[in-house]
Amino acid sequence: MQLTNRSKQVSNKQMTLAERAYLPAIATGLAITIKHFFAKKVTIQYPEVKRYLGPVFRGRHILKRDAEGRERCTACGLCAVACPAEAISMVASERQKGEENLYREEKYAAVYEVNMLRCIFCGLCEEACPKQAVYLRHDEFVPVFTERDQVIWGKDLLVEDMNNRYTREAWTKEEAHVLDAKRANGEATNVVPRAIP
Amino acid sequence: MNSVVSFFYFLSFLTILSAVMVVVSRNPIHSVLYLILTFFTLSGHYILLNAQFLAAVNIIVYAGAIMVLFLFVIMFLNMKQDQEESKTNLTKIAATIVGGTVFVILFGAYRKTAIEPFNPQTYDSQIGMIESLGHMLFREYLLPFELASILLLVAMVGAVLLGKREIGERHF
Amino acid sequence: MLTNQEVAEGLLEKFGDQVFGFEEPYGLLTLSTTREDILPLMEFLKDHKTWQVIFLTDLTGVQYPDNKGQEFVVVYHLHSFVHNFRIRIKVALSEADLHIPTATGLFASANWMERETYDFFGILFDGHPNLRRILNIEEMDYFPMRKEYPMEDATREDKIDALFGR
Amino acid sequence: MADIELLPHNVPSQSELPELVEELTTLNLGPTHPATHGIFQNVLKMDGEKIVSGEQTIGYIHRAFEKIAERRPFYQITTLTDRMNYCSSPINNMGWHMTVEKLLGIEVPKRAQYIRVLMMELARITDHIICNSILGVDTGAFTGFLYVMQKREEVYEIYEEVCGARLTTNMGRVGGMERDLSSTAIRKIKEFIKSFPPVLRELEKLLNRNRIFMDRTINVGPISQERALSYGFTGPNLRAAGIDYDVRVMNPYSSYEDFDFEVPIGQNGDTFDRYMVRNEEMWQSLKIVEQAINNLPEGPYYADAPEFYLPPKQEVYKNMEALIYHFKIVMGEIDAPAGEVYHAVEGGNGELGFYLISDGGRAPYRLHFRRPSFIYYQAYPEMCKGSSLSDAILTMSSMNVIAGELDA
Amino acid sequence: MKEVKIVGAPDGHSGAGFFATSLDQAIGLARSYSLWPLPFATSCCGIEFMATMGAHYDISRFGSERPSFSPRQADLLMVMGTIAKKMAPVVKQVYLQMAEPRWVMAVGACASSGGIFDTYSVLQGIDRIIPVDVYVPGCPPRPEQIIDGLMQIQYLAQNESLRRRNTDEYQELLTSYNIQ
Amino acid sequence: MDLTEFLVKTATIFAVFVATLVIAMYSTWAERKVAGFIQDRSGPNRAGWGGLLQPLADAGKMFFKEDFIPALANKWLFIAGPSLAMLTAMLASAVIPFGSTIRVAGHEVPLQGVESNIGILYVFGVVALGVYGIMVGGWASNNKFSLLGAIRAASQNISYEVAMGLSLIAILMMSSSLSLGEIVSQQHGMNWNIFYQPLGFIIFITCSFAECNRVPFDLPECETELVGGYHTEYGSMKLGFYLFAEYINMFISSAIISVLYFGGYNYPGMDFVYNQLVNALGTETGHNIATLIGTAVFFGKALFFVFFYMWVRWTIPRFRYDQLMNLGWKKLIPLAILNILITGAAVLFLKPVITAWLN
Repeated sequence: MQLTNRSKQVSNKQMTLAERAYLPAIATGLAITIKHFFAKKVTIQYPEVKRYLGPVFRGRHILKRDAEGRERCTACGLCAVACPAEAISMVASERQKGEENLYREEKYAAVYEVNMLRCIFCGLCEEACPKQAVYLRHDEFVPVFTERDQVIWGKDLLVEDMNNRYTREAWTKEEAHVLDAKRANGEATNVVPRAIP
Repeated sequence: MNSVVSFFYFLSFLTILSAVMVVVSRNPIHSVLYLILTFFTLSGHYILLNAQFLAAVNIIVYAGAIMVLFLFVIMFLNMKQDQEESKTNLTKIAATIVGGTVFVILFGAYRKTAIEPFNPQTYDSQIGMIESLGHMLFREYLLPFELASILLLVAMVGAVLLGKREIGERHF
Repeated sequence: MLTNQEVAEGLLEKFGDQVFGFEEPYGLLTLSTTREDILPLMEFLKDHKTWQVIFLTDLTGVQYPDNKGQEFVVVYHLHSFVHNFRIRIKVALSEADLHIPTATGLFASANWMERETYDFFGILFDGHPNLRRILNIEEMDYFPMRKEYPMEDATREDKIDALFGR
Repeated sequence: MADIELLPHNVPSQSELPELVEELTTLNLGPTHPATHGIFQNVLKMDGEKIVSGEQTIGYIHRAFEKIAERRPFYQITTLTDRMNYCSSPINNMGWHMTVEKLLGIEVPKRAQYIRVLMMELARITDHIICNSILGVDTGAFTGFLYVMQKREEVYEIYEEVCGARLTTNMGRVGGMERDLSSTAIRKIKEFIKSFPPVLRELEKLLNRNRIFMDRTINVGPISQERALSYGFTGPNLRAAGIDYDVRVMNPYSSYEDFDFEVPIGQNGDTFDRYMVRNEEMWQSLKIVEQAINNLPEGPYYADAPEFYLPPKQEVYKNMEALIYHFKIVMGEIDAPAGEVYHAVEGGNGELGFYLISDGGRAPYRLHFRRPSFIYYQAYPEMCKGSSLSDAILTMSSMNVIAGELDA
Repeated sequence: MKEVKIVGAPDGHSGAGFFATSLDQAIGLARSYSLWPLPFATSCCGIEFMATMGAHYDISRFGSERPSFSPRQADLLMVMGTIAKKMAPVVKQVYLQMAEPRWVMAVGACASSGGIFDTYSVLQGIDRIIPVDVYVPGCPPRPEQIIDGLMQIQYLAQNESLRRRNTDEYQELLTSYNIQ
Repeated sequence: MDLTEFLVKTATIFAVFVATLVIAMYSTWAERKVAGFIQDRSGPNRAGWGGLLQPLADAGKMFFKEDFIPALANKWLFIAGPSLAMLTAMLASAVIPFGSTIRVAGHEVPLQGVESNIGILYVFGVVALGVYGIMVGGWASNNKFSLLGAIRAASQNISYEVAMGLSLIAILMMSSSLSLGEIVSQQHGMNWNIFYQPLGFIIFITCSFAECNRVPFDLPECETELVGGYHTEYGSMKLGFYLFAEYINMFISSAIISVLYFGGYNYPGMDFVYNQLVNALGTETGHNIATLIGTAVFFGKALFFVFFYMWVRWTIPRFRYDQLMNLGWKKLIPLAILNILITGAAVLFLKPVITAWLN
C-alpha cells in the first residue's frame, strides 16, 4: 500500500557471492573489533572519578536557607501537592517571637519529610516552590540505604548546612538561560569541566 | 604375579562388573553409562595387547559416537519408571535360555582353540600397530574390507532415506 | 480527501436513525450507534469501496456512573489510511446489561483491546474467543477502572492521606 | 511483614490449551527468561524445536496508568508517560503535551516546536538503538550493542542538559518547553550529529551484510500486509511489511511538515525488514535533527498562555498576579474545557495515541493510551508459529515490545 | 586519569615468609569481587542497568559483568523496576531458587517502595516478600547510584561472617518472610 | 621402568597439568579483559592490579557457595556431569608436545606428557568423550532448557567431529604419522602445514570452535534462548568446573591447532639460534635454552589462538541450529573430502615433481 511519495525500500535480501562465503564479513567484523581493542577506553572509573552532571541535574533534595541562615520554606504545601509520588509531607507551624533569625516567613515547616524511596526526582517540587526553598542538588545523589527506616529524611538531613552551602550556577531556568548566553559569548568562564576523558 | 598381569586381572574384573551392571541397572541412562565404562576397560585390554590403534578407534567410534547416540535417543524418549513394560516370567525364562546358549557356544568354540604361547623371539612388537594393520587390511583382507565398506555405505544410504521421510513427502 | 460531511451523509443514508449524536470535536467525526448496529456499521465502513476504513486504531471503555441507563460507553476509533480519515464511534451500554458483540471477527487487533476493556470495566464482549482478564491477576474480584473503586493500594505503610488533604 | 497474600503464579493449565498430540512439550518462556527483556510470559507448545502454538500472558508490570491519570492534574501526567515507553520517553511526553494543548487550544511557538522535534527524534534514535542492538545481542553479537550504547549515553547527556534527567525526562510543559535549549545542549547535539554516523556504520558493518545475521533474520517471523493491518500494526513494524504509514507524514504535528525525510519500508515484514527499517529510520531521524538544529528559529520557547504555563520564577517572587497564576497552575485549578480529544504521535513503536476526555476538572475524566506494542504484540503467536525457538526469540526482540508500554 | 582504587590485602598477621588471614575475610573479599548479578529487570531501571553494563560505567570493573539469568548461579538479585502483584510470586520464586550466600538489591523507587505507582496492582516494595539488603533510590537511579549500591553489597559481603547464614538472626529474618 | 624415569615422567605430567590449569584459569580473566577492551571498557580492575586476582575471587566464591542439588535431579549423574567434563578436558593435554627435549645429566627428557605414536587419535578420542559431561549433566538436571542444551551439544559435537576428522586426514596423509611429536618435527623451521593446508586449516578451526561450544557455535549454552543451556541448574563449584572445562578445551584446541598447522615449537631461524646458543653455552645448557625458547614460541602461538577464540566470540553472531547442522554436514564435510582428494593428488603427483625439481 503506497500512502505517501516519500517511501523508500531499504531491505535488500539478495546476497552477493562474497557475502555468501561468510569469511569476508567476518574479517570486516574482526577488523572493527580489533580497532576498538586498541582504542582509548571511555570508562569512567566511577568512585574515584565523578562526572559533572550538568547545571540542571535533579539529584538529592535540599531545603535552602537565605544569606542570613534563615530557613526559606514557608510550608505553603505546593511542593507536596505537586509531587506525583506523594513523597513530601509537612506540618506547618507559626513562627514565635524570637525566632526571626531562624525562619524567614511567619509560617514555617515544623516537620518536613521526604520519603526518598518514593521520590522519583521529577523536579516538580522545585518548579512549584514559590519561595526558592526546595531544590534538587545537581552535584549529589541520595545515598543508598540498607534499612527501610532510614529512608524518610527529615529536616535534619534536608536543611542546608551553612558551613557547606550548596551553590549552583543558576537557580531558575531563566537564570540558567542568561548564564548560558553569557557563557556562549565567552563572558563567563567558571565552567566546570566534565570529568570524562 | 607381575604388574601387567595384576593389571589384567583388575581390568577384567572391572569389565565384567560393569558389563553385569549394564544388564542389572534399572535406569537406562545408567545402563548406557556402564556400557561406556565397559568399552573403556575393553580399550584397556587392547592396550595390554599392544593394539593401541584399535584401542583409540574403539573409544572414538564406540564410546565417542555410537554411545552418544544411544544416550541421545534415551534422553529423547525420556523413559519413566512407571512406563516400563512389565516383564513376564516367560520373557525372563526365554532371555535366560538364549543368553545361556550363546555362552555355551562361545565357550565351546574357545575351548578348542589353541592359543599360541608368548614367545619373545618370534614376537613382533609392531603387530598391533597401524602399519601392520594397514598392510593386513589392504593386502590380505582387501575383499572383505571393501565388501564391508559397501555394506556400510548401503546401510548409510538406507538410514538417510528412512530419516528423511516426513509428512507430506513420502519417498516410498 | 474524505470529509466528515460525506461520511456522515453516507452513514445516515445506510443506517438511518440507528446512527445519531453526530459531533465534530476537534475535527474528528464522532457518532453513536446501538450495540445491535455496531458490527454492521464497522463492517460497512471496512468493506466500503472508496472509504476503506480498514484500521481499528483503538477500542476502549468509559464509565459515566451518573448517566443512568447509559453508564458505560465503548469507544471505537477507526482509521482509513488511504484517505487519512479518522472516525470515532460510541456505543452506550447500561450497567444492568453490559453486553456488546465482539469485533474480533472484523479486526484481529480487537482481541486484546476487548480483553483489556473487560478487565478494566467488566464489559462483556459476546462471542469473544478468550474473554479473560489480561492485565490484572485472574483472581481479582472487581473491575478496577470503575470510578467507585479506589486507586490506592490498601497495604502501603509509608503514606498518610491526612497530610495531603486527598 | 508477610501479611499480603501471594497468589500462586499462573500458568495456563493443560486443559486451557488446545488439544495437542502427546509428544509436544511445553516450554515456559518467561517471565524471567533473559530474552523477554521486559516482562511477559510466552507459553510455547513445541514439537522438538518447532513451535506449534503459543500463548502469552502479560500484565506482569501492570501499573494502572489510566487509573492514576484520573487522579492527577494534567501537568503531573508526564511522570506517567515517561514510564510508558521508557526507551523514548520524550516522545510520550511531547505527545501528551500536544494532546493537552489541542484540548486547551494553545498554539505553541515555532522554536518550541523545533526543540520538541529535536528531542523526539533523538528519542527515536535511542529507541531504535536499543531495539536493533538488542536484536544483535539476541543473535549473539554483544559488542555492537555496547558500541551504540556509548552513543545513547551521549543522547542522555543531551537530555540531562535540557531537562536534568536521563531516562524519565519529564520534559516539556503544557505550552512549550520548561527551559530554552542551552548553548551546551546545542553544542552537544551538533557533536552528536557528527559522531553518531561512524558508530552506526560500524554496527551496520558488523551485522547488516553478515551472512550469519542475514540467515538468522531473513524470513523469520514474517507477517503479511493484510494481517499486519488487521492486527493493528503501526510504526516500524508495519512499515517493514511494506505499508508506508507514518503519523509524522500523514498527520504532521509540531512542524513535521517543515522537514524533509523519507519513510523506509521493507518487503515482507520479517525480522530483517524490521531491523533494516529501524536502521534507516535512525538515519532519517538524524537528518531531521540536523535540519532542526540548523534551522532553529529564534523566539520564545513557550506559548503566551499565562493561565496554563508557569510564570517565570522572578515574576513569582515579585508579582502578585504571577504568584496567583503559579498557585493555580500548581494546584491544578486551571480552567480546562470539557471535551474529548484524540491525538496521535509517531512513537518509537508506532502510533502512540492519547484519548483524553475532560469534564473541566483538574484531572482528566478518562485518559486512554493507545499503546502500539500492546496492540501488535498479540500477533506474536501467529508470527512465530512453525519456526524454531531461536527464531521466536528474534521475532520477539525485533518487534521491540516494551513492557511498560505493553502493560501500562 | 586518577589512580584506580585496588582492593587491599585483608588484615592478617604477616611475618617473615608467611601471611595469614582469617578465612572469613579472604572469602568475603573473594565474594565481594565476584558478585554475579541476576538482573531481574522489569522496566525503566533495567534500561539504566544496561547503561551500567555499558562502556561508560562498566560494572565489570567490580567483577560483576557476568549476568546469571539462572538463579542457581547468581549471588545478587537485582530487582529493577516495578513489581506488580502478578509478578510478586515470581520474584519470590527466583529468590528461593538462589543458593546461599545471596543478596538482594532493590533498584529504583518502584522496586523499593512502589514509587509513584501507589495503585491496586503494584506491590508496595519488594521487602514485603523477600528480605532486601540494599535499596537504591532514584527513578531510575543513575548508573553511578547503581554502582554505589553494588559497592554497598560488596561492603556487606566483606564484613559478613562466613557462616552468618546459619545464625539465628538470619533464620529469624527468613522465617518472618515465610521462607524456609 | 626405573624409578628416575618414573619420577621424571610424573614431574613432566604434573608440570603439564599445572600449566594447563593456570592458563585456563587466567583465560577466564583474559576473556573478561579482552571483552572489555574490545568493547571500549576497561574490564575487571579492582581485584588486584588489573583484576589479576579475579580468577581467585571467582574460585573462592564458588567454593564457598551453597552446594545445591535440585530435588528432582538425578543426584549421582548431576555430580558426575561436571566431573566428567573436567576429566576429559584435562586428559587431552597429556600428548601435546610443548617443546623438544631437555638434557639433564645425559638424559633426553621430551617436553611432552606421553609420547605416543597414536597421539592424534588419542586427542580425538578424548575430545569425543568431552560431550558426555555436558550430556549427562544436562540430562540429570531435569530441566527442559538443560536437556535442550545437552541435546544440542551432543548432536553438534558428533556432527563436527566428522568434518574435523576428515580435515585432519589431509595432514596425516602429508606427514604419514599419527604422532604429534613426529608431525611437529616435520614442520621444522618455517615449513608449517598451514602453507600446504589452508583449506584444511579453515575447516579445522571452524570445527574446533564448534567442539569448544564457542561463538558462533555456542548454541548449547546461548543465553538468550536457553538461559544457561546445560548448566542452567548448576551453581557453586560444579558450574565452575563446567566453565573451567570450557577454557581448558579452548587452550587444548589452540595448542593442537598450533601443533598441527603452525609448527608447534618451531620458528623461523631456529637452527641459527640453536647453533649460536650451543656454541655459546655448551651442548647441554645451550640445547636446553633453545628448547625453552621453542616452548615459549609454542605458548605464544597457542595463546594467540586463545585470544583469537575470544576475539571471534565478541565479534560475530551465532548460528541457528539447523544452519549449524547444514554448515557442518553440507558444507564442511564435502569441503574436507575435497581437501583430501586435492591433498592425495598433490602427494601422489606433485610431490615427486617438486622433489625432483628441488634436487
